[in-house]
Amino acid sequence: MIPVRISAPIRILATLLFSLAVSVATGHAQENSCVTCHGAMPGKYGAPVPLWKSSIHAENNVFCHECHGGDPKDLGNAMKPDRGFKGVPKETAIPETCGRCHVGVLKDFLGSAHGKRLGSGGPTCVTCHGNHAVKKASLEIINEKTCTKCHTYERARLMKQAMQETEGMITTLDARIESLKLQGKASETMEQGLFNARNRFHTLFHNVIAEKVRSESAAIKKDLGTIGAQIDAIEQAEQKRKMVGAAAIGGLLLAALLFRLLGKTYDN
Amino acid sequence: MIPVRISAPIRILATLLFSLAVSVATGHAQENSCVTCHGAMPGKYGAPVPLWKSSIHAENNVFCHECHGGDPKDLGNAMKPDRGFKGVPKETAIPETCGRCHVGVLKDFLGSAHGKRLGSGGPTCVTCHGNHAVKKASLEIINEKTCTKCHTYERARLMKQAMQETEGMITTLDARIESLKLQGKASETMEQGLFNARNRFHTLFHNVIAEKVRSESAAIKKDLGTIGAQIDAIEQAEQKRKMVGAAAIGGLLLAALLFRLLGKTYDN
Amino acid sequence: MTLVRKLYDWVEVRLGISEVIEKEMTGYLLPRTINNWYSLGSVLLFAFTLQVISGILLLIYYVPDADKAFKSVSVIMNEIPFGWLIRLCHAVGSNLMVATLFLHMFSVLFMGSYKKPRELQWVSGFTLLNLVMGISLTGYLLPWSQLSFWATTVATNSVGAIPVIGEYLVEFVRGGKLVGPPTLGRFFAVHVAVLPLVIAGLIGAHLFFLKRTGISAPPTRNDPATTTRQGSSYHYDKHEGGIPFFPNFFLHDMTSVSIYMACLLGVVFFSPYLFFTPDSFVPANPFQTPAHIKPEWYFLANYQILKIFPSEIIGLTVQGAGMTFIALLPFVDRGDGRYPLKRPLFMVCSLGGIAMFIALSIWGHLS
Amino acid sequence: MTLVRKLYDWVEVRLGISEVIEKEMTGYLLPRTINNWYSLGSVLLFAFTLQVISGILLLIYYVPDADKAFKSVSVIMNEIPFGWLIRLCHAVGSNLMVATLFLHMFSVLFMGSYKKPRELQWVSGFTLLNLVMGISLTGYLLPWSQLSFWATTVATNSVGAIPVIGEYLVEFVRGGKLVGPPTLGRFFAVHVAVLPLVIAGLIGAHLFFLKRTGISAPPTRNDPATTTRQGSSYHYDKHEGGIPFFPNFFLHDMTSVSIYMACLLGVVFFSPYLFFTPDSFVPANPFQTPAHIKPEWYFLANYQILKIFPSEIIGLTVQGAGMTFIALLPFVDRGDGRYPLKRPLFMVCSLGGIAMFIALSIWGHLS
Repeated sequence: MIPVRISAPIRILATLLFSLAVSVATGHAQENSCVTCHGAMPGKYGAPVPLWKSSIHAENNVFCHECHGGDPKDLGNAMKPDRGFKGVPKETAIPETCGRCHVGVLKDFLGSAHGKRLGSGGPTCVTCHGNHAVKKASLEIINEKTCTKCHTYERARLMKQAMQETEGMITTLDARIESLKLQGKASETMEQGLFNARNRFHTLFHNVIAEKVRSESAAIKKDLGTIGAQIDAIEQAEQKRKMVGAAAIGGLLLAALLFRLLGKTYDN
Repeated sequence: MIPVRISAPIRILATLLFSLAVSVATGHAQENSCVTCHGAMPGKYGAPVPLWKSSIHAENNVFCHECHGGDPKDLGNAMKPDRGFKGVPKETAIPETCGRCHVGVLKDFLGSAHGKRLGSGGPTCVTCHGNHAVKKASLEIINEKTCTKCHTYERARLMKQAMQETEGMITTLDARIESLKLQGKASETMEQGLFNARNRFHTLFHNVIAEKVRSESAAIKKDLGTIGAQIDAIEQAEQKRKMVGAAAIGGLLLAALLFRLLGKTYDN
Repeated sequence: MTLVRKLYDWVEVRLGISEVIEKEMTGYLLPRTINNWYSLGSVLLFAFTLQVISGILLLIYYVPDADKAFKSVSVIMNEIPFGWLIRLCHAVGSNLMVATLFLHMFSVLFMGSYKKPRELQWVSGFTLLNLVMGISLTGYLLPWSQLSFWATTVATNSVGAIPVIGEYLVEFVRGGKLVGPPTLGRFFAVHVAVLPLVIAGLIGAHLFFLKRTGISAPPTRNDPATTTRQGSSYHYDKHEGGIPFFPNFFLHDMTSVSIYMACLLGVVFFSPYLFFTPDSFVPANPFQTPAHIKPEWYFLANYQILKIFPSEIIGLTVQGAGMTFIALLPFVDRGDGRYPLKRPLFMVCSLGGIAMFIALSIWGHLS
Repeated sequence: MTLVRKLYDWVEVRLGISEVIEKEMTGYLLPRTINNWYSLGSVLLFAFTLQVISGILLLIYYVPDADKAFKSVSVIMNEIPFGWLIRLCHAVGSNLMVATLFLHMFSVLFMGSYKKPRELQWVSGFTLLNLVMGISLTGYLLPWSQLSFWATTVATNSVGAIPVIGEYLVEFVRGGKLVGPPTLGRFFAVHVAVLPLVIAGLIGAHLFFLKRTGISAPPTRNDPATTTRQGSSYHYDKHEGGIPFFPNFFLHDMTSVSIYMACLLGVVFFSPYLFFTPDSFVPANPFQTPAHIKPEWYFLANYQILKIFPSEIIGLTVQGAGMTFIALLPFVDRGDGRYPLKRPLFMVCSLGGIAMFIALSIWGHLS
């Protein structure tokens, strides 16, 4: 169920799903002139194609022109500026380019210590997420190798630790809710709760203040705990039913035995 | 069913119904300081009260202050200008005063030959409709006595004639649809058609161009004829059913007779 | 030896079907003096079957949900081919069935057929009358019209007058404090499944009692003052020398059924709205109580009784007492004679009772 | 003389109830050699009753409308007190009932009880099996889940392969070109009213045949080579010197019923999703065909037959021929002997047939 006030992440999700649906429906998934031409080129002009193909963008049918502009449907004029072609974005334009879709993240990033150094040595989106081979965001992106490109790993480690447990809880709860759902249990409110908690958690990733990450993570974990308790309650009810059921079955088998014995006495 | 694009007459109707509902619900129908004070006054200060009480405005809970302004809830300050009291509207302000509620009619009137002479000898709303004792608008308002106050009756008569038949058709169709409805027949589309035709018809009243009235009336009558034909079709189907029913009943009574006779032969 | 004959013989060898036919049809003898009132039972069986069939057809398009019920009935009446016919047959049929039940009861009453040994037939029959009135009441709600909604509100309200459990009972029946969507679900299940099953079962019992006792002979002025059966042993009324059920009385039954069906179609085609008020065609609106909500005609007497007594509980008690008296009539009226003209007290009470019922109904209708 | 005794005597005088009890209960004798397979009939009666009761309870909250059906089932499973229990009993019960019907049929098959004079029992019983499969199929659609929707689409599709009338028939069954809201209305009416009535009627006929012929004795190695009944006259199998139905065999029946009920609750409580796939908990979506839609296990053989033949019409013909053969088995297999070990050809065919049915089902499940 979609809440009445639609938050940015949901809007993005909806757009993604819609474009996915449209692409699948029209069936032109990976065919466009960018891929056709560049795929055949050697060296640096052809290199992005296989990288993109392995990316989460390709998986969700986000194509070259969505970052680089241009007209993928018109081979001859694909890269004309009057068709909106932008080429390689300047370093300072990178967050804006990604932020066209990732609206909420852009805001978080620009407000963070990272974002405030944009253009003066600070990282851009691609510094951590890579460009063409962009992967699904996960905690793995926070690692010593990446972070120490610019500064020490100490604070990043603390943040990662604070978030790791939450990430695990979300994954576990997600699986548990899914399994309840496949048993026909009413899971809408729990799903909604988890969805909200996950969104709240995701905004933490671009906010690079260790203390805030720690305190927010704690609050989110509390919410997740509530959801976990609801699932526990359902599972406990199920256990209780099993016990009552076992008693009922025992009673019936006893009755069967008694009927049988009584029957024997009559037969003789 | 309310159409998606809400036209002015419907908006007014809705407002009227809503204020009616609110007034009835809050139960303060005819009690307010205007009526309390003026009702007790002799002569011209008290005269409007009984007139208003007999009006369609009173019937629909449209009170003094809705034309004259002021605060009917505060006896001491009811007529202070800072409470919005306006007193008697100037002649040229009359259409605007009535038009605050009768939005569509104001537009029609101002565009008509009548409205264009506002302030230069032309009639205002109250010339034909009266002021305090305002009645439900009907074709009766167009009559020799009223019209000849300013000009000859000739053209007005033509217009009235052209409209009279339509008015009659609308009234008849309304009754016929209502009776179908009370028999559980699906009458939504016919009701909607009649509602549209009636609105179109009502806009004619303040447009005083005889030719337009005649041609528009003809078009409206055609629409009404279509609705009448639909009702006829339903009534004819009903007649046809009756005939089939009569045949079935006849057959059953004949069968009863035959069974009886056959039974007699066995009994003997 | 024709094919049919061959088939008959084949079945006969396996099931001894001729014995069954002899026992239930040609060898099942009825008194020679039997009259047409006796065919009302078959008419009622036919009427019930008609309700079941038309009801099943309505099930295809009817939606038992407060949002959709009224619209679905309107679709049945206006859009589904012959939907109007099926729906009217069902609605009119329920009224005619109740009327026929009254006639059936009156004939049994005046012929004294409820007397020993047929007390159980009377009790089961009277219970059936009440169940049929109950299935009519529950069916009344289903179109979810103003009439449905408010008539059900009134009807379920009176249950609340029962002391102690009344309030709880009303809430159980309605599935909530007020008539609402849960009430529709409950009434639907009771109307389409519970009551049809109970009624069918009780019809079975009623017929079983009839077949075990044998049918009564109509009373005559010359009946002996004492019944032939005073003893304490079981005896089946064979009516030796009587007419066979099949084909003789079966043809009487068919005559009556044809006339019943003609009456039903007469109303359906020529006065289809006899049992509908304009409120039947306005969707239910819990916020707008219509001015004159009346129950169906067969509940008018009960309704008026509730109204004339100062408190509902007294009204309910009077009704309960009256119903109990009628139900237990065979145990109260134990005299031997059955011929009505020889039983002045009985005649005065019965005719008086019926007149009072009619008067109360008319009063209820007009008030 | 106690009160109960007095009441019994009172009823006895009026209905001669002792005669009925004697005939149907204590004096209804069964062969001494009777075995527990014979109690499957009573188990099935019980199972059917359980389906009727749980079905009526589900009617209160279930809404047969495409917009509301799935949600209403979810409400029953999650919010209504004991709704889950009632719904699971109904869903699991339908599967166990079909399984028990198969067992009942196999026992009749191997004991040769279908033979003269009991051909009609076999035919009515086999028809009942098919009707119960039909009522399961129609009930399958009602939750309006992905599984419901697509399984019904597949099932109704195959009807279209019938020559000439096929296409018209599919449209009639679906109430439109595709499975949709009108299909739900139709299946609902058939599931809750038409088929229960037809099944109840046919159960009545099945029992009537049983009571008229008398029950068969289990065959033994020492049975005479010819049956005792070659003649052309009707004869009731009395089993003189046998055990009475009540209380003796009734207690056998109760034992079997208790065990059946224990199995039912075992699945309901310990493997409630045995007969559900994840698609049962996703609302129907006509625009998204799920990957692996399989019919219920008892239709898997039919499904596989349709799949292995190059054209649907051939598959349907093969199925029809097979079904007709089984239905008419008593008229094909007319030999006298009933003891299975003395009938090698019969044994090979029956066991082969059952093995093929199981193999096809497994193949259908895995493919």
